[in-house]
Amino acid sequence: MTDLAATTSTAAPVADRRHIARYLPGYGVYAAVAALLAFNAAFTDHFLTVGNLRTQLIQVAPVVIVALGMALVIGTEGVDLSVGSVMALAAAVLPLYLGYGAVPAIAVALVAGVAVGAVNGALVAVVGLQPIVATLALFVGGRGLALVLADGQLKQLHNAALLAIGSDDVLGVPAVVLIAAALAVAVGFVVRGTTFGRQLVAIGGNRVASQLAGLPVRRVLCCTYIACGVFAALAGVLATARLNASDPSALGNLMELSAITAVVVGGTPLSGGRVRVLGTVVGALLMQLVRATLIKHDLPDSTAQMAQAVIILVAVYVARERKSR
Amino acid sequence: MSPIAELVGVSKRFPGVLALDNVSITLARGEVHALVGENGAGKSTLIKLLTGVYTPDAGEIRYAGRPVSFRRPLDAQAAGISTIYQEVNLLPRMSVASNLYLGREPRGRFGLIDHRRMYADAAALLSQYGIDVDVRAPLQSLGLGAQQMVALARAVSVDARVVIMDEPTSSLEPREVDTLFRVVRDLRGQGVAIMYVSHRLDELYRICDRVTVLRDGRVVHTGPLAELDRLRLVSLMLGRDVAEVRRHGLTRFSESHTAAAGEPVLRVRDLTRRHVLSGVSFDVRPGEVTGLGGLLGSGRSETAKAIVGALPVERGEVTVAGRRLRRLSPAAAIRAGISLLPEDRKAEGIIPELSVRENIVLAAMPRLSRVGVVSRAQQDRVVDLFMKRLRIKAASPDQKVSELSGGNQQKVLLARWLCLNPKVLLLDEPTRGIDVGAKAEVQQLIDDLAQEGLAVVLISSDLEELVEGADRIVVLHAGAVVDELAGDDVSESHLMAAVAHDGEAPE
Amino acid sequence: ACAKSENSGSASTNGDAGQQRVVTPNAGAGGCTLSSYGATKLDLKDAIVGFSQSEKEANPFRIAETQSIKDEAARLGVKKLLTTNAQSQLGKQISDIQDMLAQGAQFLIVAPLNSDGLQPALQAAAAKKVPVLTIDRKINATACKDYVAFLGSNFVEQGKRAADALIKATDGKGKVAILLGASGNNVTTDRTNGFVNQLKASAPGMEIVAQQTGDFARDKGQQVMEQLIQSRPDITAVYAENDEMALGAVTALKGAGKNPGKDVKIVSIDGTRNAVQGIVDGTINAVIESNPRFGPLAFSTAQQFYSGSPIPENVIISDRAYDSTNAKDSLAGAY
Amino acid sequence: MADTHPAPTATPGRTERAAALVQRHGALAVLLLGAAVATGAFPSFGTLDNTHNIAIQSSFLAIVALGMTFVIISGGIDLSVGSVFALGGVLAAYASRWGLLPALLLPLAVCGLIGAVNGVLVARTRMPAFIVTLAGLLGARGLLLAITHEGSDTFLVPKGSAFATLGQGTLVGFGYPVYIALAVFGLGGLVLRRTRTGQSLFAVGGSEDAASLMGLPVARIKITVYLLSGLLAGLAGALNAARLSSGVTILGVGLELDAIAAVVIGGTLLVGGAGTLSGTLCGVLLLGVIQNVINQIGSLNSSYQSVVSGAFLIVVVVAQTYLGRTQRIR
Ligand SMILES: Nc1ncnc2c1ncn2[C@@H]1O[C@H](COP(=O)(O)OP(=O)(O)OP(=O)(O)O)[C@@H](O)[C@H]1O
Ligand SMILES: Nc1ncnc2c1ncn2[C@@H]1O[C@H](COP(=O)(O)OP(=O)(O)OP(=O)(O)O)[C@@H](O)[C@H]1O
Ligand SMILES: [Mg+2]
Ligand SMILES: [Mg+2]
Repeated sequence: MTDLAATTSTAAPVADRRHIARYLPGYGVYAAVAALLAFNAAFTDHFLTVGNLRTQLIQVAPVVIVALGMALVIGTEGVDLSVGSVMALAAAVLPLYLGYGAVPAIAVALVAGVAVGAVNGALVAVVGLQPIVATLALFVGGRGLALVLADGQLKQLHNAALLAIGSDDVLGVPAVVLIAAALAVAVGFVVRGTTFGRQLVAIGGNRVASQLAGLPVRRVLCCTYIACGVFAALAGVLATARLNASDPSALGNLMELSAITAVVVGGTPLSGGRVRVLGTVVGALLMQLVRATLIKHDLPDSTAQMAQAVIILVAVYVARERKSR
Repeated sequence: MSPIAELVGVSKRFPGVLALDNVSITLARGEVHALVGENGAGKSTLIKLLTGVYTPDAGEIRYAGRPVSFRRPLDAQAAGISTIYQEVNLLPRMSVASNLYLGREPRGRFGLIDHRRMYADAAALLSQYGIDVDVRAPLQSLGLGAQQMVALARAVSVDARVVIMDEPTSSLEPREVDTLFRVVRDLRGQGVAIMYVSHRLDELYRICDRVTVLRDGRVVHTGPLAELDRLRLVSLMLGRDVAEVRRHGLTRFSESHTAAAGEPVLRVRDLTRRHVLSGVSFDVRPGEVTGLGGLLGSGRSETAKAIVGALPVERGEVTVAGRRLRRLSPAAAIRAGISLLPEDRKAEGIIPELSVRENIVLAAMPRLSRVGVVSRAQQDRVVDLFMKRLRIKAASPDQKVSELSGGNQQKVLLARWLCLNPKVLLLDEPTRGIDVGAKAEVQQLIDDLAQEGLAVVLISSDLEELVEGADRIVVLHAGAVVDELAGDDVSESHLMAAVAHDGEAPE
Repeated sequence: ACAKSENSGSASTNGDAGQQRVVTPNAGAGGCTLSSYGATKLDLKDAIVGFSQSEKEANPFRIAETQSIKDEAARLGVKKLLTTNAQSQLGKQISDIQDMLAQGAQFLIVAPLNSDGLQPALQAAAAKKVPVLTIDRKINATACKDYVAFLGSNFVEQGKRAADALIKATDGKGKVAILLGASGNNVTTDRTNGFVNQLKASAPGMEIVAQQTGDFARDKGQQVMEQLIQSRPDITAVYAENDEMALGAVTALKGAGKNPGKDVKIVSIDGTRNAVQGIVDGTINAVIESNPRFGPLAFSTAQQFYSGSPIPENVIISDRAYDSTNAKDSLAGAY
Repeated sequence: MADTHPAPTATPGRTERAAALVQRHGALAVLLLGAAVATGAFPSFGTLDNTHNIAIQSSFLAIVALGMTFVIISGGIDLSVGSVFALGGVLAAYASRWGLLPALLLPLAVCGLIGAVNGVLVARTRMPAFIVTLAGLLGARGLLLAITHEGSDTFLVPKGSAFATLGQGTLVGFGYPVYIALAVFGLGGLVLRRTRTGQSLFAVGGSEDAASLMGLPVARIKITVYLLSGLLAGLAGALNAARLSSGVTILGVGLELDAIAAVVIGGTLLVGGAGTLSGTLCGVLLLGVIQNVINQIGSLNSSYQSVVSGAFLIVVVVAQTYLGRTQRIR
């Protein structure tokens, strides 16, 4: 998109405040989150209670997981619209295999994620489609497939082991939150410390150059989309476990937008060539808090949506790259 | 001659560097003013201040006698300053003609663009510069050299009062250079002021009236060029005394190499691609520097790209150390030990968002990491080594590569390929935009590598460099090998004759 | 292929249990007849009938609705039944209807996505003299001109009855949270108005403390409820505008250590099997039915119409109400 | 557009020219192919009625996609069109009580304003277009809900009013909106190909820096495209309201994706700098045909419908890409 040209060209004028600007995007989000927390602490009853903070973390966990995968894809100058449908797909296959027990069922669900990711990856890396259409196809078809598998039915789930993941704590922290946190750390390491991560960022930064430098462009791209698919599937599993039911029709609706928003609000440019993991997590948290605040203050949908718009803009505005000279 | 443009005590700071430090310079009507200095001396920055890309931190810019502050390049152009930037800044996907006329297309009825006329004008204009290409074709189908000529044509065809050229000849052939100079002289005749940046000293002496030497962002000399001889000029740029410079000489190629002996390590056979390459074949032996000569657009870059599989071919094979590459792809080529330093730094070279360190180790990353985990320690060793050996000027290895000066970016790329320690090294314009000092170092480096038994293929539009550097020159014309010079035939005169291909060059 | 699901009792035994019953067939002379509508007589057996569904068959209501139409058509041996699904896009529903007309549909059953905006489709039908029967949602157009008649429930009424049920469950005291349906949706509007007005009218002791949308979806319902119960622990009653959100709320309340059905009373609308089961389990207090099995009624109405007898403008069906007294027995009848 | 599509070499021969032709019209080829197959497979596909339907059904998306094409060529994206479309409809229906002109001007004014705001934010504060217009999407939807009391009231267009006829009237079988769509496409094509503004869109999309170094007014151009996109979405919404003779509140959800899909299927590059309107038009019609074919098959349950249209989408895009293959030298 437009800012691609601007951020990735030698000619782009760069300011003295460059180094600040480079980190500020991160801080922008943190500032916004802090502000929102402060606001709620002051004006929302029962906000600073353990129970409430738990709720926020639990609700944000699936978004975070999806957003992590999305951040990787965006790092390659791509985007994955199919994540919501993948969540639905995972939700749809779960009950079909729960008969074998939770673990196999979850495994199959994740495999579904791999499959979708592989298709996306192939379409983008091998056929050379533009990510947005390539993934749009599965955004449409994926949910349909999920509904076919579940023949449109929402299924109540009773498998204790599975539901436990959604509801249990590990050392006082909800399992879902732990999983999300662990993944965040893992992705952070992959991006910073592994050849795969660095190559991913390089390809996002300048694909031609990466090709000439002998990087395995196709493989990296495929793996990235597969990772994104798996993450989405996992998020679908967790959300399903939390819901005590598999609901392929509604699960993950608009997830792609939430995830992308989280990533971008977190300071990762859609133009690729950079992945900011912590920012992504905080970005997701910000959007979660916004939603919570609006609900808790019982704003009508109209006001809520407009408020959300303004807050997003403000957050990103503080976080934006300064193009000062 | 009254000054048309003036910088008075101008400074510009970037994080880590003071790019310009209290610089004053005047540009008079009808003069060709040379601006020289090492890589990173601040030339491009100075220019960008003059054209409104940057705004100065201190000092003032005077234009036509009045202090001005251009907020956008648009303002500068409106005021009559037109520029050819160091990095070709055109639109690859748009037609050659559009690139020439964007924003000022000829218009017909109802103020609608008259494409027919635009194409006609464009073709006419370019043929004046000896470029005959399909002006409807996208710019990216042209070679970098041709693109540079397009940029020139665009900049000059607006009637400007000041024309600024930042290394306009960095990938031009003697023939195009002559064309360029003809243009420059005409402009001077019309009283246009020209600021001319180049690392090719001989060019300066051919057309420049006055010279300003920058070192580390400071003006160390201004005056008529005729009063300085080459050595003096260089010593000013490098800040070493004349004697020392004389001792080193200006180019660092040793006469010839210890025997281009032994089996060829690289065998190229019958590379063919419609309209670009037709049956290119040649050998390269270890310890030998093989030059690729030819006119602009003769397909040297294409040959190089084809060898490493960056340009798909219909026919042809490449053999490295006796083993034939099954499918040609950059990755395979690198594994086999071939490295290509591509010609187009901006599009094919640097990864702007990444740091100097990462740009250097990019290709070697797998080797510098254990089980897929990058080893910072190993990286640092390599990076430090090459940043020292190539004298890369950067605030730190973690500085964004896009913030380096043109020449230093070039060095970073060179480092990227050298740290793979390859069997065969293809260098497409390796010293493009590199200052005399560094140039000598690079040439020295090429020499040493050859001595160590590396096979080098050298593409250079700088004839002197090519002749002095290469033991053997394969001459291309219109994508085919038309001649091969070896031994005493390797001389500028012979080469000139050969590339011109008996005068029937494409016009 | 080798799928193996949990042994969940998803054997939907839809006998004649849960058949629709008509309450107001005020078939006065004012009714719409074949002649007054100006359609030509035909026998359904050798007719092409088109059914335009509004939303994905991805919730029990829509599944049951489409199924019952298909079943009835098959039972009567209708020559050809075209079915389309607008996937919640009004534009698509219009195209769907036009496409079916283009394919030669002679009688149309339409489940409108929205009360307004089907004008072009109806005109197209009228132009071809094809009778249109709208089910489950009333449209703002002139009966017996733009369409023959409307079969279905009265959503405002449903809201009213839900309010009554909640008042009964809470003895008219407490703080109520409303889980709204999708914004801008007629059903949401009606069910809200019916409920709110009735509550105002007959339960001054009850206060509505929150109205937030749960988009008719279970997960949204759960998330919203989780938020609300944190900031307003004093909520004692929940009105969910469909069963899915109610079930979501149940999970949320359990998660928050509350005891749904006891210390937080829950009433919802639809009458899906899961919700009625909820009543049996004691987590939900009452459910107002919104009966989706339009097949038999729709086709019988069609036959009456073609047999020349007048059809009332509104054929309102009686929706049952489930509560602890009748839930167990009527579980089979729930869809 | 010769000047926007990479040709194989600098001096192409006849075969290249032919190839380039197919490339430029890959979407068209696929469209014709698809239509031919459908006509063969379904008797009622080729009928005049059905053609009229597809035309009128596609015309609104077409108008929105036109704006989207401009935005995408300039290297941006506009997610707000769906909500703006809906908002335009509601406003038009609301104002229709005062006659034709208000019914058109009110939505155009408001939607144009939203577009302009998007544009200013994108051009002046370097925020990503994606986020800005996402906010636009939320904002416009919120505004719509506010106007209609959370969507509880629907404004109606007076029966038989001039405005209603604008949406419902037909000429030789085709509805007026079809002609309006064609008209704006013709105009758009002229602007894009034959005006400096149009050409500078490609420049800005190709490389913002190059464009500004060439002295093009980048910011102004960007603002213009988003303004245009807003206006066109509003216009489409208004026409649609006239056709539905009411300001339906639930319209336009996901419309932005359809528009983007149409544009990209039409061969426009999402990174900007290249694209054609003819392609977009084909893209829109392709989506319409897919939809229509699914209905022709009939009796597909909604889930299968999504699967099928997803599959179709892949096939179409892959086919289009392979036809439009362009090998790059550099
Ligand atoms: N955008 C920027 N951000 C930070 N530092 C910069 C930036 N642009 C230039 N510099 C620094 O300013 C100094 C001068 O750069 P400049 O490009 O003017 O050198 P130059 O004289 O053009 O060199 P060359 O001959 O290689 O083009 C260099 O040290 C460079 O690293
Ligand atoms: N003067 C010209 N006349 C015609 N075509 C040209 C000219 N210059 C470049 N081209 C086009 O550029 C393409 C490759 O040229 P390119 O410049 O890459 O080759 P080169 O020998 O490496 O020259 P350069 O020094 O520019 O790299 C050729 O296929 C040709 O179509
Ligand atoms: Mg420079
Ligand atoms: Mg070259």
